[in-house]
Amino acid sequence: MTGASLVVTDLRVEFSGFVAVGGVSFDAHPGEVRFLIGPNGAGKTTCIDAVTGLTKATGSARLGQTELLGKQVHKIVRRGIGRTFQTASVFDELTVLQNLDIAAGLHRRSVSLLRARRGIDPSIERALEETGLTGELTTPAGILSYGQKQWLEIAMLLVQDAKVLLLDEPVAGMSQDERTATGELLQRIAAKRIVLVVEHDMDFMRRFATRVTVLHQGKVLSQGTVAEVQADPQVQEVYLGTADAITEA
Amino acid sequence: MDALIPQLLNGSAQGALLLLAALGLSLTFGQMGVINMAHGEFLMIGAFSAYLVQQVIAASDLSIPVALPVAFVVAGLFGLLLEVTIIRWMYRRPLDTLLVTVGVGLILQQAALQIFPSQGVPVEKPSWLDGQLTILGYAWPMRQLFTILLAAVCVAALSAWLKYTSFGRRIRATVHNRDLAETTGISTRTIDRLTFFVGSGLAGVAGVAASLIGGTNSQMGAQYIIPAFLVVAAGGIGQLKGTILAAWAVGVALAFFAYWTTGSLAQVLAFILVIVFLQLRPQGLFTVRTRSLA
Amino acid sequence: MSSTSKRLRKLVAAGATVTTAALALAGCGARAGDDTAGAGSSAAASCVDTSGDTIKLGFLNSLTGGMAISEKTVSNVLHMAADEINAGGGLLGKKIEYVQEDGATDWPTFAEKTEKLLTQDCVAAIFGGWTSSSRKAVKPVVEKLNGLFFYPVQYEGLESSPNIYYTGATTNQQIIPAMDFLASKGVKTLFLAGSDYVFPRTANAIIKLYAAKLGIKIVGEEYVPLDKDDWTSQVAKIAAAKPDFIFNTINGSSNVGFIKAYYDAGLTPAKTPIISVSIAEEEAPAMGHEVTGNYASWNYFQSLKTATNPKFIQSWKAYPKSSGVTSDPMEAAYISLYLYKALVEAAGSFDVNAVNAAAKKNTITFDAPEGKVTLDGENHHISKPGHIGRINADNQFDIVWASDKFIEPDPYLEGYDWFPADIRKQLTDAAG
Amino acid sequence: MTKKPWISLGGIGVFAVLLLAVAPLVLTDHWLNNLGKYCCWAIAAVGIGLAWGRGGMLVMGQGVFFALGAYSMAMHLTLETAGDRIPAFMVLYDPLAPLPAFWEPFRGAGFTLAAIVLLPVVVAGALGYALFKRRVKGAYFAILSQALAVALAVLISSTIRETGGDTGLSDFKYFFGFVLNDPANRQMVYLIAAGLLIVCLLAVWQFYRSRFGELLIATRDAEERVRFLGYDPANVKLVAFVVSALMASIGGALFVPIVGIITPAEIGAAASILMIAGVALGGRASLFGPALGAIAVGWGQSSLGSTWPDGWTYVLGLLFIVVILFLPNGLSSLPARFTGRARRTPVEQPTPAIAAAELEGVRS
Repeated sequence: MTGASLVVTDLRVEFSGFVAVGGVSFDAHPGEVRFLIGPNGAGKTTCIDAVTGLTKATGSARLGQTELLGKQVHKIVRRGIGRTFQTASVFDELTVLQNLDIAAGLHRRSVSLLRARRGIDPSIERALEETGLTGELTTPAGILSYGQKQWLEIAMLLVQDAKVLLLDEPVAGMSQDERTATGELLQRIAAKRIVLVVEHDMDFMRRFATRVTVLHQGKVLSQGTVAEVQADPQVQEVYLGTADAITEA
Repeated sequence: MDALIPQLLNGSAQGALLLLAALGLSLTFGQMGVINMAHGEFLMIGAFSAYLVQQVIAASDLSIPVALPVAFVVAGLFGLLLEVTIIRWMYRRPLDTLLVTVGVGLILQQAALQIFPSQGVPVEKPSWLDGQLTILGYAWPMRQLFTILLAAVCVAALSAWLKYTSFGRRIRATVHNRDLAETTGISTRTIDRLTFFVGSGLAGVAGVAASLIGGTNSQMGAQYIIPAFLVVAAGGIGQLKGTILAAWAVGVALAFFAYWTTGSLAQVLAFILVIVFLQLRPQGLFTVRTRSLA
Repeated sequence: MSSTSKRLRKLVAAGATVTTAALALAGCGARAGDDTAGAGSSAAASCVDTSGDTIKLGFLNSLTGGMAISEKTVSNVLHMAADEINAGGGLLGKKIEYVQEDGATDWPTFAEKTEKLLTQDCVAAIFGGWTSSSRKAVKPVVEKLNGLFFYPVQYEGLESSPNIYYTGATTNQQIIPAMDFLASKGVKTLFLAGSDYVFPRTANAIIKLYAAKLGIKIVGEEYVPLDKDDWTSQVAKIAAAKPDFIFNTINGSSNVGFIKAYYDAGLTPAKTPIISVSIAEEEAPAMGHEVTGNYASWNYFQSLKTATNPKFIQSWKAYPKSSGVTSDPMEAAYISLYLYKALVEAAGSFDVNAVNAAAKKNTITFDAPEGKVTLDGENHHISKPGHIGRINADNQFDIVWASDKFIEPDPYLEGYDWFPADIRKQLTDAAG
Repeated sequence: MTKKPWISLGGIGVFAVLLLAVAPLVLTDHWLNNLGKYCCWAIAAVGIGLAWGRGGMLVMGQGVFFALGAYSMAMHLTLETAGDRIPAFMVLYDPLAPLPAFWEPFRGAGFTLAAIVLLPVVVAGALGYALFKRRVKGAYFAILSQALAVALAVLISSTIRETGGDTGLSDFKYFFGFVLNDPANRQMVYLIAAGLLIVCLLAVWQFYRSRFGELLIATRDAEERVRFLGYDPANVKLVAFVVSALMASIGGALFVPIVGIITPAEIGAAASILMIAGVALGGRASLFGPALGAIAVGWGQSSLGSTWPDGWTYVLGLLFIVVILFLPNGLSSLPARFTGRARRTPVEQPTPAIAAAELEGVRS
């Protein structure tokens, strides 16, 4: 059941004549932590936006046999594609439990929404343990640390049992320890799922990536393992000029 | 269809007045995201300014040209005051701004009722606006022509100001990316204040035009705010050409509906038309598709 | 589990008790057909306090909202009249103590405040209202509580109530004289322009009936909402119809827009004059010179030469809250308080039934600024002279026509054969 | 807010006792009737609290739904009063024309009651579906809803023979067979209004503690995030909007027998905004805030509006400014502020990423 792969073919996105993504192809399989990197404006986030239905695009993005492009956002999610955002976006006024419960509600019948919650879903407990948030069950999400918010977002996707996790700069603003914890978390959950990470942080990428796709000005510059990509002279050329920007983030 | 030309011309003039009322709203809402429900009362302030100018300069031939800049400045100053005291605290809460300005509007209305004669005051039309211009057999009132001309001048001045002056460029930069604008040394506070001053000032100018068409009293502003906002929404946020086209379309629609049905039904139909249009095109007539539009 | 569900059970029990109580109370109430619905029986006994040396009266005018532009002046003139009466010894020796209420241009508020004045403040009578809608909101309340309401504005007629006195004109004292005036000028075609509410609609329905009788052709009829000023579209239709005269039943600030559009369209009093039933000395100044030369039909004008008018004008001009000019609705409001004075003096009591009984004698008169008016004890309206004035450059009216005698009030137009009897019957039936 | 739901329930109980048992004993008929009127506004306000406070939809045109209930009821009562005759106000404009066709079914009590419930559901359902699916929100939604209220008020004003026009419908003698003049019956109508207010509070209490309530807050604060969790926010908002419309309609329906008159002014722009004033004052997102705020504003209008009419307008204006500027969560947030327990609750601060995403959503 974990067999389906995410295959993106010739993805194109235009904004009023400006080509943000110009024919990008890549794929991601269960079991790997897949990275999408590139300098600012390379079109990384736009790729995710397109796959999740936020931005209109042409080309193809398939999960197994299912074409995703052209579907409504919430219907794509219901196919098992979940994402996080550059700036952690959780429901600040609600507690961690409430946040996760909403995520878990995806597959509940709508009538059950009218009842109050009783007890905690087993899937929520598992996700809490996985992300180390068990102690924060009743904390309002708004007062979580930045790293915790990112983990909460990931936990929400786990609760939903998403087949594909598209993570947009999950370690931005995190401490070194938090980065390591996040990386390990990603490796754990990637065992059964597709994990695609958009990142600026080259160090993080080097430590945890299984395979990498480098984007530059809306096109694929290079693709392969970390070592292969680092060895690519084109990548070196692009990144030398913007080395500061890469590690800063 | 002998009604075609008269209603088209008459509708254009109604549209021009709507445009004048909507222009400032388009600036403050479109550029700053602030919905100022007291905009109609700023229009009223402009009309009362015209009256006060006429108390000083009795000759109406001269007083109206003088009243236009005076109304602009007076209404603009009221707008500035509103921005400095209230709006500035609320840029992150657009819906709340809407309600706060409802309160401001209530207060201004009641103040006007108590300050000025309750029946309203006369604003005399200059004699050079007497008479009609006969176009294709329709005697077109000069005053309508004046409204259109005034609207055209305001649009031209506003777009030139936005396009060619450094202030205008800074406004556009702020609209585009507030944070970036700040880092490049633009004082967004100054820009906000100035935008609000100009937007409210334009309401004042619209008030002078309105004072030549209807009564000048405490209630006059209320009839303009909703149509003006609908015009801005239908035109597309921050889209000057959209606002112009929408105002004209609503004006002409009002004129034709009024001709075919009644004055009351015309209003209902025009509203419904805009609401249905916005349902079909929520982004308005014109829209810029970029990722970073604020 | 137990503590919460116990609490819940308690609540359910409490709820059930309350519901039962409500139903029990309801059981006492009268049902349709119980015959307790008749007036008087359900009205609470009057709580008016006549023991002291003051008597409470209620003034109910819109001091806020759209109609404040007209009603504030009426309120002020009522205050002046009360001061005058107090200076002259009061009502039956008691000083008037008035309670001013704000109708807020909101008809349900008029109803609420009427009830408040009668049951909380215990006033002996209420004076005020302007729009027909406000009067129609007050009417059921004063009838239910058997109070008194004095209404000072010309209106569309077809109404009478034992609890309302009408000191403004009914149709046969304003609209019919205006039509007679038009007929005397040889008018053949007429255009009707009005605000979209009950008075213009009803007035125009009557005008159309009478016009048919007079042989005047109605060439058009236009209505614009009360709160809308722009009349350009409609005036274009008037200009195209080229009527001999325009009958104007527009009210409020919308009238200013109408006059401006009229002037701008090149229509002139010389070729297409207007006769209005709502432009008076108060309203004309806001319209500037553009209204000059047009006509209005009223019972009272500031320019009337009667014995009592100069004193009225003088008192008003000297009054602190004065607007400077006098007008028909103001004068009618002034009459209303003096009429009440005459009524209680004739009755020797503030009791509503005694006052109504005194009125029935048809001997109540008042030397009003418009002349000596007489109260009709049956329909509670007063006799009035009909006048047509023409607006001059000072926004005063030159009187160009006057009825040969005071016109007796005839709200249901019973003396006019052109008014269909079946409509009259339906209306009187409906009014109960 | 969901931790101690039973305390809230107890609060509703206390409120119920005050309204249903204490008020009829201590208030005069006049003030009891006024309280009944405030209860009608409070019922509408409870719905506004749900839609605006919890759902983030600034419903500035609740007058539309208030009107649906009010005019349904008023037509029924008018026909009940007129009996076999055509209602008096219709006679003059066209004495020969029959009763307008859309009046006819309102003779039936059952149809009237069904209309009061179903009309707002259908209208709000269709309107909300159209608007929310097209992602019309924020200020657009607010102004469009207000424009609808204005349009409906003008339409009613201009159809004088069909609806009574600006004068409205009034002078009702009977209420489903009960004589309205009878004080006992008036008390019954009051109790019905107060009872329904309690019912609406209970309904909203259940909404707030349910999963739907949490989802609604989530949708308010980050609509796009909810979408990315696989929900269609349009459906979530639609439910809240329809419920709030239903409550406005019920409030309107009871307003008619209590106040004895309904006019377009009660449903237009000013009236719709006044309904919001109470909600803002009391606390838009709290359980009791909207109802108590609406009652307070109603009472202010009756009492302060009497003693100091000019001042009341200023007070109302200042209320909007001061409360929304300094107390966006209304008076009900005051205790929390004083006890220092106040969680920083941003009323309307979408995180930048989501804000951009939402704009993108509108634009694409």
